[in-house]
Amino acid sequence: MLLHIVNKSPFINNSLESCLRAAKKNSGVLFIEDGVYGALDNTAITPQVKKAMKDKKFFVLASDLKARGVSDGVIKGIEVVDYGGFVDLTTQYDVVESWL
Amino acid sequence: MLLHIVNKSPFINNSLESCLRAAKKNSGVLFIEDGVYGALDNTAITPQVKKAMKDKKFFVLASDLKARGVSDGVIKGIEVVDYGGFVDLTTQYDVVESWL
Amino acid sequence: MKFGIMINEGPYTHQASDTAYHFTKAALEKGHEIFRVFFYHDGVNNSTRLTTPPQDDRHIVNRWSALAEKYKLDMVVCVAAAQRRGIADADEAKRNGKDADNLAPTFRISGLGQLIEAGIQSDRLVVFGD
Amino acid sequence: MKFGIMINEGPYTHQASDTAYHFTKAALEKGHEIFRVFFYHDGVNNSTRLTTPPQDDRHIVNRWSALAEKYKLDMVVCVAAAQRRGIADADEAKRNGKDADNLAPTFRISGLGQLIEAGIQSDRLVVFGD
Amino acid sequence: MSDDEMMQEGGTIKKFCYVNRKAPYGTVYALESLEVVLIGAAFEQDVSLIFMDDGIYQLKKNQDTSDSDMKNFSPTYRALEMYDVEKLYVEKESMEARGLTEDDLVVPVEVKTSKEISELMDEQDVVLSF
Amino acid sequence: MSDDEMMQEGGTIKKFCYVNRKAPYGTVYALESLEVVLIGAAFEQDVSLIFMDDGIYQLKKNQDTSDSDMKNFSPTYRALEMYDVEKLYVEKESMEARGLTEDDLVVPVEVKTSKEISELMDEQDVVLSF
Repeated sequence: MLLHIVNKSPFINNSLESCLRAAKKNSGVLFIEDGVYGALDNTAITPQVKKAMKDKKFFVLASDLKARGVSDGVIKGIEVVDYGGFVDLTTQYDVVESWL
Repeated sequence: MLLHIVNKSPFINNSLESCLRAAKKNSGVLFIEDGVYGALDNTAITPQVKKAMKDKKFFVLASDLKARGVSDGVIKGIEVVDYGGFVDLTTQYDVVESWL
Repeated sequence: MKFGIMINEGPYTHQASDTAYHFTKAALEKGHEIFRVFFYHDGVNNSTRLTTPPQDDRHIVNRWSALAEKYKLDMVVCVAAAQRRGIADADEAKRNGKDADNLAPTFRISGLGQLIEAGIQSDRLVVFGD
Repeated sequence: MKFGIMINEGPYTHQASDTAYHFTKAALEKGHEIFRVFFYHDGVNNSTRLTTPPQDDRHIVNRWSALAEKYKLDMVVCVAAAQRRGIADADEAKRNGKDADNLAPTFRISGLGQLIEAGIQSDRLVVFGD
Repeated sequence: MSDDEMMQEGGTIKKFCYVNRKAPYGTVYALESLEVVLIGAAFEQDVSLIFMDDGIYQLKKNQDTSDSDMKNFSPTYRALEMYDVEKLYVEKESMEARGLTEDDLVVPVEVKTSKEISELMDEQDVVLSF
Repeated sequence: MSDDEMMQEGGTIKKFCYVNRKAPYGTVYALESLEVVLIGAAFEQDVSLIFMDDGIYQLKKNQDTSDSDMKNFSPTYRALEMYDVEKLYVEKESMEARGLTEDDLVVPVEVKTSKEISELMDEQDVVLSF
């Protein structure tokens, strides 16, 4: 099973959209860098992510949320991980795909 | 009056969309680099561009179309210019804004 | 007319430097004046003389240098952006305690004020980037 | 587990090199092995010793070098990508007729085969870029 | 040059507009754009800053890079006033798409619709976009 | 390592997948990605190429860089077969959004839906995305 990494803002770039189109049921999606804006509640993107959460597991990198001042706004159900957690995820899933 | 330059593919990046939101009536829009895909007919983006063509003038850089093998597909009414024409446009409009 | 040119991306990775080159050349050939070419962000990477592209590809750095020589262009590399990215002339290298420098001839390192000045003095400032 | 790390963007301009650094450090601290760190595309710009960032900012190149020394990391810079962007060690500089080189210690220049090998030999290849 | 330009203390005053469309930290554009604004302030031009798209995130409160080892430059926006850079505009549509309000931002801004932003852009002499 | 991996001539064979999502020429990723594929071919792995989003434009017929002074690398895709790189997949949804058909492409490809692409990605051992 794949871990998908999304590092682009979903407001600017289509990589989250493409990732969700190609991500299988039960795969993981990790938001890092400017991708963390995709993990936020009450945005124009939120409905797409909430829909995808029904059959995929979502994660977001804590330090990138904190740097951007958005730690408080994460959608309930998305797991916040630190770099150690990021490393663990890459071992728990079989393959890592970065949506650059 | 502004000349807006769009150099990003509209399939990937929102810069054309933002440009069109902020471009005044009668302003110019020039597609260069990967932006030239926005000048093509029969794509998912075409309707937005055709709508904007009603009150704005559109241009596209010839050599960037040619490099990408899409010279034949340009929407009718978009003017194809070479680098000399690009220079002329920047003199004909008062200010140049690049939507990076 | 008098143009200011700003280049914000490095060579090869983004097309910005190519487009800026062809634009600048076309403007000069039409008799326009180029007040200054200013390299900022990764654009500073256009100014290293250590570049060695494949034989069958364009040499972006040398191409700028040739244009600058032909038309006496003022090509300015932002010092702050250059320091972050490892671009240095002999003076900068000495000042920062480095054992080598890499700035190509025809480029000079200076401050951001040179960009603002280009904006003020030019009739048009055209920005090329990503 | 054994990790291969690929870095595709230069320092400061994109966060990729920062993220890769923190990931690599965290993996090492958890006892994982890093088979290789491979620098490609603009990622090669992480390996110049001429970088002098502002005093109040991180030094991305030196940070990689320190990590490499502590954990004996194999940090490989792609030769083709390096040539396009003006990154050279003493051998490369000599071979290309350059009067200077800029590769920082702890990095080595080699071919793309080293990336494929990292893909084959590592349990996970993690790519950081733009 | 447009009719709007005035002369003051022997120099030209132009309307400079900085359009900020990129998020902070993921790329360096926001930080290096701010450096241009600060240097530009010394030239006593008529400066406006527009924040649209992800550029609005540059002004988000509570930025904290202590776990990222990057430079937190958000306090600098609060210092702009001291440099007489006081015209900060935020696009309403971009703010709404992100679920943000003026209360979320580190500085007072004027919220403008796309249409108002387009009028504002059209009055400028120089537009620098990042 | 997954159960799918086999041993041949004493070496591991892994399923390598290159995901190409970027247009040619605007950035160097397409060209440098192709260089990885060509070098990788010598390692005799099980290679698949996926083209989706703007990556499909890499395969567009009639590319002609004679006015751009850039290297036209599109003929190389036709040479991939000689390197035993024969599994080229194109995402149907991306092709349709661009109004393209298989006839527009320089090489024969297999068109797959997003769902089929996702199955294919899930079978891989190493995914390199550009």
